[in-house]
Amino acid sequence: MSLTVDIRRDLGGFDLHTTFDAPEGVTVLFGRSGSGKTSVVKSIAGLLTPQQGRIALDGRVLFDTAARIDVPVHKRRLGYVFQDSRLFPHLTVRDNLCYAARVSGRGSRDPKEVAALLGISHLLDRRTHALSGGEAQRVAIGRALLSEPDMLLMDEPLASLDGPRKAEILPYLETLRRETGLSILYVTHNMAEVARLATHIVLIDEGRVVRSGAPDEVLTDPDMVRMLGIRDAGAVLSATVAAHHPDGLSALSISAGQLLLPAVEAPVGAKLRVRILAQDVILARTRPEDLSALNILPVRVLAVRRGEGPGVVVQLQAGQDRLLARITRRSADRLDIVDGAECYAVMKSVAVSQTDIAVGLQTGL
Amino acid sequence: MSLTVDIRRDLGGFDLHTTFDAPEGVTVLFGRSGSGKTSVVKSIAGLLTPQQGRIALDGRVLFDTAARIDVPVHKRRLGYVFQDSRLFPHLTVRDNLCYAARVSGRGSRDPKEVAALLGISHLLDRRTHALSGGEAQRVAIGRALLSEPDMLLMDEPLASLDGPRKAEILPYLETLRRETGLSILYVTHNMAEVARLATHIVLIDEGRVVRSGAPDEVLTDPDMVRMLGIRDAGAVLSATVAAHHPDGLSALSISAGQLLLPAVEAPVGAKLRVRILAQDVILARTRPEDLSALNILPVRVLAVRRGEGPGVVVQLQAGQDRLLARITRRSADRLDIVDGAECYAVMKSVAVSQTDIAVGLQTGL
Amino acid sequence: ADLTVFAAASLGDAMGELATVWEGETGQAVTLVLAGSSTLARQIDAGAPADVFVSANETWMDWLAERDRLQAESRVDIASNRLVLVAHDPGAASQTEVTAQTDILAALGPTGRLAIALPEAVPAGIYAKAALTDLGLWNALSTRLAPTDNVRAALALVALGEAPLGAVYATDALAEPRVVVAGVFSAQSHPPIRYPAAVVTDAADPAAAGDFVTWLSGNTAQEVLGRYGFLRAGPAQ
Amino acid sequence: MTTWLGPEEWQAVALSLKVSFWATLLSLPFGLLCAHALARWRFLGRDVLNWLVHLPLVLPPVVTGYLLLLGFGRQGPIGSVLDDLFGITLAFQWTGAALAAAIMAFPLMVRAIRLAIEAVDPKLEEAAATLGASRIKVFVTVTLPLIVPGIIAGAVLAFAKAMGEFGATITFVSNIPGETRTVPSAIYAFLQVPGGETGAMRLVMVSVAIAIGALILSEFLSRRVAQRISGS
Amino acid sequence: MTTWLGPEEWQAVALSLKVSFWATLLSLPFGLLCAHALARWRFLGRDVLNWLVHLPLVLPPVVTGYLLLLGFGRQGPIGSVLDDLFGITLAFQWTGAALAAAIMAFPLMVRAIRLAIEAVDPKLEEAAATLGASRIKVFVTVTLPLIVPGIIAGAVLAFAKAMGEFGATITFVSNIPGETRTVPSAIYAFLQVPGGETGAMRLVMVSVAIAIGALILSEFLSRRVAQRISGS
Ligand SMILES: Nc1ncnc2c1ncn2[C@@H]1O[C@H](COP(=O)(O)OP(=O)(O)OP(=O)(O)O)[C@@H](O)[C@H]1O
Ligand SMILES: Nc1ncnc2c1ncn2[C@@H]1O[C@H](COP(=O)(O)OP(=O)(O)OP(=O)(O)O)[C@@H](O)[C@H]1O
Ligand code: MOO
Ligand SMILES: [Mg+2]
Ligand SMILES: [Mg+2]
Repeated sequence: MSLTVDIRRDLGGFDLHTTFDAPEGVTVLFGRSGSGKTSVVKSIAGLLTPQQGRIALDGRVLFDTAARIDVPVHKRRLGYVFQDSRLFPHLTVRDNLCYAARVSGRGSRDPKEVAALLGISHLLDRRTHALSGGEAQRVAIGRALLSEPDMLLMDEPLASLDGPRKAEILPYLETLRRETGLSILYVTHNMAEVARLATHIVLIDEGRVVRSGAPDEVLTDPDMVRMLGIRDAGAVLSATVAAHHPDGLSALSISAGQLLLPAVEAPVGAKLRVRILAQDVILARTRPEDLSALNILPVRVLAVRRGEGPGVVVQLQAGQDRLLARITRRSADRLDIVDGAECYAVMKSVAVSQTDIAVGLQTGL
Repeated sequence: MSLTVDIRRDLGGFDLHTTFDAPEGVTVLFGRSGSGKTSVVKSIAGLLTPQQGRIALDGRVLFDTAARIDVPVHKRRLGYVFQDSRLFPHLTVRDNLCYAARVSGRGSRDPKEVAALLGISHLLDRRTHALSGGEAQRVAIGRALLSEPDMLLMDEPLASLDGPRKAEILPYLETLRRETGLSILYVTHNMAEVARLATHIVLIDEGRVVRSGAPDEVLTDPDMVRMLGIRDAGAVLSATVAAHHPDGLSALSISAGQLLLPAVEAPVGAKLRVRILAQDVILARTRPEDLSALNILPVRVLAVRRGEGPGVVVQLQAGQDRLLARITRRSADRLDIVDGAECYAVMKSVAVSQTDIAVGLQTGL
Repeated sequence: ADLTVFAAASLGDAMGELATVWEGETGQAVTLVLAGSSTLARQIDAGAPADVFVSANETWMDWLAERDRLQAESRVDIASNRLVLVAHDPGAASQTEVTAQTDILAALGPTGRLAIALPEAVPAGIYAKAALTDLGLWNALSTRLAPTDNVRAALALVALGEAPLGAVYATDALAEPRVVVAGVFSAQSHPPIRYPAAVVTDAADPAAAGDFVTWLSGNTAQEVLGRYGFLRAGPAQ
Repeated sequence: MTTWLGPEEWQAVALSLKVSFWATLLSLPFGLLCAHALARWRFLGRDVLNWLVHLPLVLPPVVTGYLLLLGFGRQGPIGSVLDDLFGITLAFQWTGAALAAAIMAFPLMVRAIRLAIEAVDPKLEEAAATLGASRIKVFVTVTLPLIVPGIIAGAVLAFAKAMGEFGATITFVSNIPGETRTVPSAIYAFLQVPGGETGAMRLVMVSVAIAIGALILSEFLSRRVAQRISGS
Repeated sequence: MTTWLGPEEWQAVALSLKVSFWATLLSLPFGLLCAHALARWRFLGRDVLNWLVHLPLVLPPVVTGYLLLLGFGRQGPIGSVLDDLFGITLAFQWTGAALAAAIMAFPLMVRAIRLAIEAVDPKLEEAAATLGASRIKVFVTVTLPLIVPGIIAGAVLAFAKAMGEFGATITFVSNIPGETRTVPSAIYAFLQVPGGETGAMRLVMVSVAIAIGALILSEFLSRRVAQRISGS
């Protein structure tokens, strides 16, 4: 499912004017607090009516001011996970999960299985008022999943979840997407959280799209570093599982060589995507020896962006792929990192943690 | 203000039995979703009545089943930032901020200044229903701050805020604490978010405290790595600002030598705390040259914890301080990292970003 | 066939006993429907299933007659009543006639009111107004009245001592132990107080209904009515 | 008890219960519909509907009864049509008493339900719609369960009002024993005859007892529902 | 207009307005208190209070009027105390009519406000308490503003009911022109005489017009408040 959005709406002073495509896969809508993310998602779901514009899901037009089409909310078949969980207080957790099946007959997926995955099996008979913040949000995610939507709209769904729980749910979303072709529009201000899932990224600011494209373009664009925040800038590489070693490491081949990662749950030959944050990359002019870091790739400097601060962002060519590194200006000077310089990128294997691996699709890679 | 908590309450199947002290400073209450964090905070605020126990703030007893004391909520003088923002829908943002001053006369702080800091000055005349999730939470924080509490209870207050905004608010909380001596009990499942603020850490699991202590103890305890999640494990070092260099770097002396960081906003001589995540530390047997990483410290291996996975956690002695490093078992074997081994810890200066620096207090250091 | 009798509520007790006696004599059950005369008249006009109507005043009987809702020839006055002045204070007991000299104002005291049914609407009030006007007392008293929606409410005000005096039917005064008769209005001071009965046009069994109405003016019925304080009806108008 | 209250009075009590019960039950769907329309729909004539619903409250009951008599009496435009087409007669029947009670109680019922509907968070209804529930299903599966306390409140108010209704009932359907003589009409009959106060007070006590019973039941029910919804 | 409605009728209209206005206004604080107590407090006698409040709904109005007469009449235990100590007389005064109207309207007012209070999210009240607001201040600064729509609904119901109240009023304070002859009493008087219907209908129209005015005003006010709270 691919989504086309082109909407305009004046929200008392705040002017929402957003145009983007969300191709099949996981589109991450990223922007600061108050940039208009929720307003966009509400418009797509039909909960906010744009003054003008068009929204279509593949061929299916959901909204079109020109054609006077405005499909009612319940016929849009979009699963919405709200920023606040909005569970039904009069129903048990189980009945919340089964709600969509009850009202629409949709939903062949097994609620128990989804509950198990989300770690809420023991809560099924509980009322919602006694749930903790994270528990409530997990139920809300389950409820939306079980409505078997054509597309899932998730508005900061994991903000109230702890790290291990996030790490469990994200790959499930990925599996879901892979197996059912479920496309996801994922709103977040925490790029690290989902960058590895993203097949497409839309950056929004003050109601307008400032950049949109494939993650490896957007995330490795040194100009986007300020927008994303330095901690979130980084590259996404295509990789193929080459081997699984007995000491718990997996070897992945990338265009520039090989990466060693903690065991990847994918068969040899599988295609993966690996995210490497700019700040996790160290540069060396000579190949370092005797380091605990296992991954050292020969790279060539493509561009060096100097900003206001003491750091510089270095764009690197690694085989067919691009990497970003953030180092201090002092180091750049000392090591003579200039355009065209050949050097080595050092990455700790563990910096690419289990959760940063997404089993990849052709799309967006 | 230091807080003593010793409470017991049966929540229909969930047994809360929590005992801890929160000394002056910032105490971080950390635990997974559903571990009982919110229930503890509600008990302290008086919104949940323990079946048994005692809660005292310095000498002031707030609750004591033995002495039959139960100070009413509004007399506890605790500022509570809720997991859901709970703004008053009938008031403007300004009136929400001034609420405490209106009902209790407390609050000599200037609402405008707090609003400016939280980036909500332009929202002052707005009703709360039109705020975005992050905007609402900022107003809630401001409202609690302006009630001039003896202690601030914050329940995952920043989960819905974007990185840059978090990075602005956290140091403000720190300044507040330093200047007014305001103690904070901070609930989170995201240790990275506040570890640099913490002067004390309490880990809670299934309603019980499993570990509590100073951050440099708790965070560098290899046994706690599983509990914290590998991404959050790391060390907190005491440092003194040694010099500010013209290229935007500051030199900090630590007991093991010197660290170079992006410019720190503190005068030369100021004492700071610096957090170094285990996964950001690379080990080398020989001092590496020609690396973009500026910070290389000689260290001695104190302990090596091998877990199930391919990684090991290495506890290191660096001068008077302790560091944690997470490396692969393969590297540990190859480099012969065993107890007592002398080696070098390599840290990228940028791995210790601006937001990971907290201007330190004597307490907890 | 059984009979449905619409009767003014103020006749309730007496009509109840009359119904029982009639049932004993004829085996015909009587269903008594009690409400204000105006209400009953309107309902009969709207087609209520009444066989016999017994009104507490002639106005509403006339109104129905005009609309051909009654069998005119069946109409007969079955009883009459007297208007009396009642008082809460037992010391005021007197059977003397109320005259132009009777100082009702003084008896009311500085703030007391004379309880009375609505003088422009409810029969008992209309009679009382006529009597007081005839005696020349109306103008002085018109601002000192406590008009009620029915004569029983006026009686209750006196019974409770809320109003020191009231103008009510003699039958009411007789039955209420907490009031005493303080004077009797002369029959000449107001139009005659008559209780007419008639067969309703749409009566299911006009013959039986006619018999009942006739029986009401007979000796047995009159004896019962007399026990409740009603007087024999004068000559039918 | 049978000596304390005569068979006629027991008949009135039974009739009042029947009338009030049916008046409440049958007006509930209309009350729900009206309340929902007034609370959530935007349509032409909304204000007129609102006035109509409130009318019986403003008018003296006798007037309402009189208007009912004019409209629903055998000769009345609606009454005659009902009679001719459906064979339904309301005038001077207990069904008419139920109609009068229902109409008098209607504004109370509608207000209570309407307030409850207005208090339901529209965000929950939005969430239900995104899960595929049509407007009607949203109402049945989300709004309705959440307003149960309001419905109970509305029903018990209506029932209590119906138990106490007098003016419109006696004017519309008269005071026919066994058919339309409800407790208030019986009380009225008592009060119209000398010395009837004690009989009247006995009936008052019975209807108070019934009303208290209904109240206790409703409080119990709505407390249970509230607990289910918002926790003990 | 003065030819259409006589001066006596205009007097009745003015009086009804006065009586209803004061009945509503003065019962509001008590209604609020009762509603809050019933919605949020736990105390002994809560159920009894609930019954008492609902009583006027269940009883035929005449009975309520009679009981008022017994209690608040000059000779009544409360009435005589009020008279002796404060010089307040209710019997046969418009103030008594206001009392009767207030008591008859009280259950409607309390229910409406109570439903509104029960719909306020206790979490907001908790938040207010943590900010230093005592119970009373929580009520005044949070609960009260949030229940304004419910208060308006309660007030308009009470006002409408007061405008239409007849049985209890005429029984308690009789029907004294200029003092206690409200519109319903005047209508009743009209209906007692043949041909009085047209006069009655004129008065009915006036009171309907007034009630509609009150209703429009209340809808307008509560819509404005609701908008302020939950957005346009
Ligand atoms: N009905 C409205 N009236 C006025 N302003 C509004 C309205 N709805 C939203 N806004 C404003 O529009 C902007 C965008 O809001 P939105 O909720 O879409 O932001 P967001 O990107 O989801 O932020 P967050 O990450 O904090 O949830 C905000 O500044 C908000 O205050
Ligand atoms: N009233 C209650 N009845 C039953 N269980 C309850 C009640 N209140 C809380 N619980 C349960 O107690 C546990 C702790 O809840 P709490 O809200 O304190 O968790 P938390 O640590 O704040 O979680 P989160 O990070 O998800 O907000 C949860 O499993 C919750 O479901
Ligand atoms: O029964 Mo009447 O209509 O009070 O005279
Ligand atoms: Mg948002
Ligand atoms: Mg919580």
